[in-house]
Amino acid sequence: MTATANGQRALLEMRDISKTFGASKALSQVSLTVHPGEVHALMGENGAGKSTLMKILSGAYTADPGGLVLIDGETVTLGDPLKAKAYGIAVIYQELSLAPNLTVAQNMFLGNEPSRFGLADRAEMRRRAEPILKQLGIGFDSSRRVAELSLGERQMVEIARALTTKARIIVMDEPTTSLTSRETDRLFDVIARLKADGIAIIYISHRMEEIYQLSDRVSVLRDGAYVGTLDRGDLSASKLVSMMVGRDLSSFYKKEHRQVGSERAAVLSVKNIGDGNKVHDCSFEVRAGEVLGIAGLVGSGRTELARLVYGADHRTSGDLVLNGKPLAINSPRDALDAGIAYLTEDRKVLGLFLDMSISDNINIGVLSADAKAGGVRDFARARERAVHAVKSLSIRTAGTQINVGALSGGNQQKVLLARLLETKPKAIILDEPTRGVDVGAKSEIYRIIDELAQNGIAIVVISSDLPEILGIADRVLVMREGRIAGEVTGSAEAPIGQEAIMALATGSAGHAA
Amino acid sequence: KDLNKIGISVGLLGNPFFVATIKGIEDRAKEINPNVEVISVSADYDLNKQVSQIDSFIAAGVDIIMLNAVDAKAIAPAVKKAQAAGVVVAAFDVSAPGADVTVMTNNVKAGEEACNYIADKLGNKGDVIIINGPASSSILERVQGCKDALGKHADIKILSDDQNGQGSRDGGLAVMQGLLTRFDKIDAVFAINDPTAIGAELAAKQLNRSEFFFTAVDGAPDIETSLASGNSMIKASASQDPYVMAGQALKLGVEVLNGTKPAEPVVLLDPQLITAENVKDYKGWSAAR
Amino acid sequence: MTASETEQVRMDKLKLRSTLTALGMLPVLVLLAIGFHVLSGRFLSVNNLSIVMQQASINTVLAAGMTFVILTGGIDLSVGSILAASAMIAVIVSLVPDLGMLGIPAAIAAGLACGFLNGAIIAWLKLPPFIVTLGSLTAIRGVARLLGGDTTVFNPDLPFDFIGNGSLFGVPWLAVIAIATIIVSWFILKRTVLGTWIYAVGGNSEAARLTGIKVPLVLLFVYSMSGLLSGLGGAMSAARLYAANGLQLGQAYELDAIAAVILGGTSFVGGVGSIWGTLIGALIIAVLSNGLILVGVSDIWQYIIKGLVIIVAVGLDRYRLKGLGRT
Amino acid sequence: MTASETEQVRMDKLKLRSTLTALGMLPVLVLLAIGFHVLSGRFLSVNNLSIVMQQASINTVLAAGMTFVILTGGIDLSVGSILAASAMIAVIVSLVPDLGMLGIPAAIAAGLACGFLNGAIIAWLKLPPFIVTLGSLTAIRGVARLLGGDTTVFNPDLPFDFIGNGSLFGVPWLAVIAIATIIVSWFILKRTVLGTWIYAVGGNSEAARLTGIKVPLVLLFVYSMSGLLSGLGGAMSAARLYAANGLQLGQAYELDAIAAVILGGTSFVGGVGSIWGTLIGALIIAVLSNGLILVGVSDIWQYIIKGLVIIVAVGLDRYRLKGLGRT
Ligand SMILES: Nc1ncnc2c1ncn2[C@@H]1O[C@H](COP(=O)(O)OP(=O)(O)OP(=O)(O)O)[C@@H](O)[C@H]1O
Ligand SMILES: Nc1ncnc2c1ncn2[C@@H]1O[C@H](COP(=O)(O)OP(=O)(O)OP(=O)(O)O)[C@@H](O)[C@H]1O
Ligand SMILES: [Mg+2]
Ligand SMILES: [Mg+2]
Repeated sequence: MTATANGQRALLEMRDISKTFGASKALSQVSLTVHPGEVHALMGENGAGKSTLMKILSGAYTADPGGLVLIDGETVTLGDPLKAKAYGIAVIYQELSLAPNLTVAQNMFLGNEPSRFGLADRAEMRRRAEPILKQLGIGFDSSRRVAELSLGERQMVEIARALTTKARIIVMDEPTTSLTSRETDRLFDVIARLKADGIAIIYISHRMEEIYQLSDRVSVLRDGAYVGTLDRGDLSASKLVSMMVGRDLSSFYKKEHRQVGSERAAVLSVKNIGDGNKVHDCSFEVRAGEVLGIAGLVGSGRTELARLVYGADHRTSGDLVLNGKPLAINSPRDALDAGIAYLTEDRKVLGLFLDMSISDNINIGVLSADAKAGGVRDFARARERAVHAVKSLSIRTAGTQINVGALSGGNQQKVLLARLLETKPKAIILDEPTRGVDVGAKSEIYRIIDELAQNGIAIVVISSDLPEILGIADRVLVMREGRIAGEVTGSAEAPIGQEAIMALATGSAGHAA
Repeated sequence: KDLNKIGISVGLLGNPFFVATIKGIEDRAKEINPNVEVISVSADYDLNKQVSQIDSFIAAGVDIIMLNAVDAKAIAPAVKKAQAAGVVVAAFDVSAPGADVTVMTNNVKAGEEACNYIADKLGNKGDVIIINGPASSSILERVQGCKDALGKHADIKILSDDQNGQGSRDGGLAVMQGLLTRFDKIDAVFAINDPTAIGAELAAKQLNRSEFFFTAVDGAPDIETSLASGNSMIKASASQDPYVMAGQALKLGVEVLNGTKPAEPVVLLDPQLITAENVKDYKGWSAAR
Repeated sequence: MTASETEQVRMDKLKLRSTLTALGMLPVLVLLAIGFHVLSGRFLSVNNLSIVMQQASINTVLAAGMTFVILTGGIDLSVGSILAASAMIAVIVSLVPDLGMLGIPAAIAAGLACGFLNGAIIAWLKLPPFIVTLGSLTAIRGVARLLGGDTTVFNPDLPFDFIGNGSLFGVPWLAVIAIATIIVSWFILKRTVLGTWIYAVGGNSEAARLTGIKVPLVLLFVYSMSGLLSGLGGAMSAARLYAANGLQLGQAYELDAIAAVILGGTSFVGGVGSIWGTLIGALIIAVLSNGLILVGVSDIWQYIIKGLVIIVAVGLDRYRLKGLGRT
Repeated sequence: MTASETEQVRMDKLKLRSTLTALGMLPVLVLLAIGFHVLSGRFLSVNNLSIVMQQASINTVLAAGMTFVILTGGIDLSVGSILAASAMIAVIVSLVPDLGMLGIPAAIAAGLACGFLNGAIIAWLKLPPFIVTLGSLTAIRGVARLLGGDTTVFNPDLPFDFIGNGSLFGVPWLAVIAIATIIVSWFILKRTVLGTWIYAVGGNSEAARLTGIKVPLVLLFVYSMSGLLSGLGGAMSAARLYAANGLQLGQAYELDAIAAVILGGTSFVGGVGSIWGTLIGALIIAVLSNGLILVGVSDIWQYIIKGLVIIVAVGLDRYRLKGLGRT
């Protein structure tokens, strides 16, 4: 088999697939054809229905009646995950679906355990896990519990799991959202190898450069409907974007590198902070109107550092100073009161109240400030805030009283951002602010970040997406093994370079400019 | 007035004792009116529940409430309420203040007889344990009667009287296991009812202790077998007759319903001490009558 | 269909669903009531309905407190014991000459204190609610017995007995208190900031902490509330019975209270549920107990039927919601 | 420190922590035992320890079943009722001439059937375990009473009474059965694929479903297992008491069983816990009951002390783990 897709018999064909959730239609009559040995990218805005389509393929959802799925030209009924698995379909889910209480190895082989007479064969399990972990360059031990891993590390486990079975079709639903370039490169190597073996890969991502780099063909969904498919040769940013959005969109990282220099006072200074465990002796400053990027490899301790500053975890050393005044921050409440806000990287687990309405999710941080006498809620004000936020952040929703759980990932992210902005912070820390967010929303988030900076707010952005950091940050700190390995600054003439950051992050250079 | 509907509320229905009382009531009632409807419920020793049941009985339009009060004092207002609604209240086994009639075992006497037996057998000298139970009036009276009887003898020492065997086999077993470990020498044990005694006896057998014997109160079917077997450590039980007791309460209640005030509003039935010797003549609770 | 039409239909459907969810088990309650009336001919009399309301009232009050707790994902097993201890205190204080009316506030204060203690241990020492309240279930039961020297305390001239046996415009006082409790709870849960926090803590307690909600204070509040309402239940019970008994009173009440909450559609994991559902749940339990007696079902079969009805009721509820999409 | 040294230290800490977690409440158990011995001078005799083991045995068996259920994030309130019904069946069957020994398998089969029913409703109709097993707690209690015509059934010549009162090489048979149950449970949970699935369902049931694990079958298994072990508990209880009573037997046993599981460190949300912890939890409960009698504490104070000790024990456990970092 060759890697070229054209003129070959389709491995997978999905025809006229529809799916309704309660009252809303997530997919209507979508079709998709995938050939062996191709990387077929699936694109579309947040909520376009990509994940839903893939979940139908994996048997997690059942499609509405009427559609057809063919594998090797034969009609199959999927309907439950086990059947899909039997047809050789493996999925890396967007919402990580690991059992946090089990080990890495157990998760990799869950439902598929090497066993003899029903007895789990742990040695065999480990033996089979090792090469896969090595192939992906995973450094942690397969006997570690998933609960102890960082988000990025969990994503690697999820990827590793898809490689344990002999799959013919591997679906990767935004596999790189928490990965930095090093891990991403490893993944791409693996994808190339899989491709060579004739395995079809359906790849979903909002990162354009990945799409260019990987895909043989790109199919686009919009509002639950199929828009069209482009061949590799026809790919262009403007074409893709207009297919996805239905209108043109100017480029994303549009930002003048304003050097907010020493002339402005530091808003937030962090001195020698540490938790005695994963973060050691970190110091930095952010000035008003400055965007400070923090880069580093997966598990380098960026999230932990942010949580320490925010008071979410207990710190064993270090001081915080805001606008020249020392702060005693021991809880998120203290931080918020002082004017420091934090956007979590794990919106489902640590951010959202999935059973509450969009309005309540946006307002939860300012309820007591808005409250009338006796702690009675001001619903009019809440509605006002919610409606305004939905409009100004372009959150796509049927209304503000809908449960936030029914929104697509990108829109959930905007809801979280809206919550944060309602508290009117002086300094904000954004941990992976565009994780799983589509191009349109991404550019809106960048616009918002820019606007905030112009309003004199000090901003820290943690991101695993290097081009993103390079695009929006004025200055970049690089973390390695829980310490700040160095700082990279640039200017309009000599912008910050990717190589300098990577050198610091991997420790392959002593100091970089 | 006719007897059409009877409501019975007892402390705990699963107890064979109360099953016998209900049988007694039903049999006597059927003699008066074969079509009588009898509703029997268990209050599970919950006063709130019993008061609710009495309310429901009133709403259901019963003629007589046969009441085994969960609490001998506190049931008074509920009794008053029922009477105000024109319902006759006949209490059995436990007194209920204000009830039209009450028929019950003389529990003090039961305790006395069981413990007099102990004193006699020990020659008025020795160490005795009382296994207590849930603090209801009948149990308090039994313990009181026992202490009265034993108190007459200066040489009888009560080692323990504050452990709760829950009035059940497993409760008696568990408590006795502890007590046996705690005391190296015991001469006799008084258990507040038969299941407790049987449970406690099991504990003694298991630990190979046989230097003492048991007495109890009730005369339940399982103790009959035990006494009859001849090798039981339970020597005597002051028996009650639930079937007769409840039946008599009903008959008196019906008389009140028909307008005759009873001569004695409270009838105390004397217990009968059954022992290995006289058990063959004993008519048990479940005997057909 | 145009987009705005679709939108309209969708909103209508959403409304319908949330109404149905809020209605919850009401259809089951109505069915039970009608069934019992047909079978007994007496169920739907004014007199009997007032009895049912009375019988439901104490459990309703306990279940309201339990709703707060379960909404945060916790549980309070100690309500029955707190009720017993508070009832003891109510009667004991009522025996003090001239100050008898103080029995009610004393009972409520005692309940609040117990609840506060539960809450403090759970919120600050971060111990699992099940174990903490199981411990206090046992310990407070002991205290309740100690209070009365292990016997029944009794006051035939209880100064506040009207609460237990009187009525207000024909509605029993007990029922009035229960309804007032439900309305106050509804107000707290749905109209105040604290209420939203309670839902937030139940929905995702770590996220709540990160948004600056003082989770320990919220927990302290819900357990205190549950304790306070158990204390109120104790006062109600004392007023109804003119007496209290530390050992027997309130045994296994926690199960009935929890059953009312869960029957009412509140989720065990927290974050989802409504107080009206709890009211309906408590009424279903009371209707079952009263109706089965009216119909003359024997005690044994009452157990069996009650158990099955509870399961079937929840089953029906699920089935009803299913046609309306994912919950 | 070099990176590899740090790594080494971390691994050591991790190991220490997991050992301590597995040990769980053992220190508390030891402390209690020593305390009671000092106070009574009799606690640590061979004889008394054998009594404690006996007293712990039935609860251990129930708690083992409960561990399976709670590990999946569920709960089984019906264990006490199932125990009562099975004990009734054990005694009734034991009265059949010549076939008396069949009482044991009959009891186990009856328990299994009840558990299977619970499991079927929970797994396939997807109803909340709390309500389903609360319903069956009530309904099966009714059935248990029905079985014996609402009285105590007894058999002084129980053919399998050696189980309840005999011993094997000095260890009471009851204890042998309990230990065997624990070992089998440990084996299932830790050595078989099914065990991993049970943990996975408790940890993240949606993830488990997506990997193709048949979640309903796993649930069916755990509730059946809990039912089966309750049936075994019923047979043990019958063998111990030579009798059974449908109403009184097993009342509130579910609370003791759950307490043992939670004391043993198994988390209520599922997915975390070990069967050894459960054993220790059950032993703590038994030691408390026995020790307080030995010391001669009155019934009332037994309540109070038991309640407090349970809370303090869990508190100590938390405190002990805390120094060792985030969980
Ligand atoms: N479980 C659900 N219940 C109700 N609606 C849902 C559910 N899952 C998805 N939807 C809706 O279906 C639509 C498609 O969602 P889907 O998750 O497939 O989007 P997506 O293209 O993967 O978006 P993203 O890029 O943000 O991941 C959205 O409008 C979403 O709100
Ligand atoms: N709950 C936890 N328990 C134990 N270790 C943890 C936990 N969370 C994170 N870690 C470890 O702490 C280290 C730093 O994690 P952190 O989340 O701060 O990294 P990060 O730089 O934000 O990485 P990522 O991009 O993967 O989010 C990692 O090695 C991770 O394995
Ligand atoms: Mg998606
Ligand atoms: Mg991170």
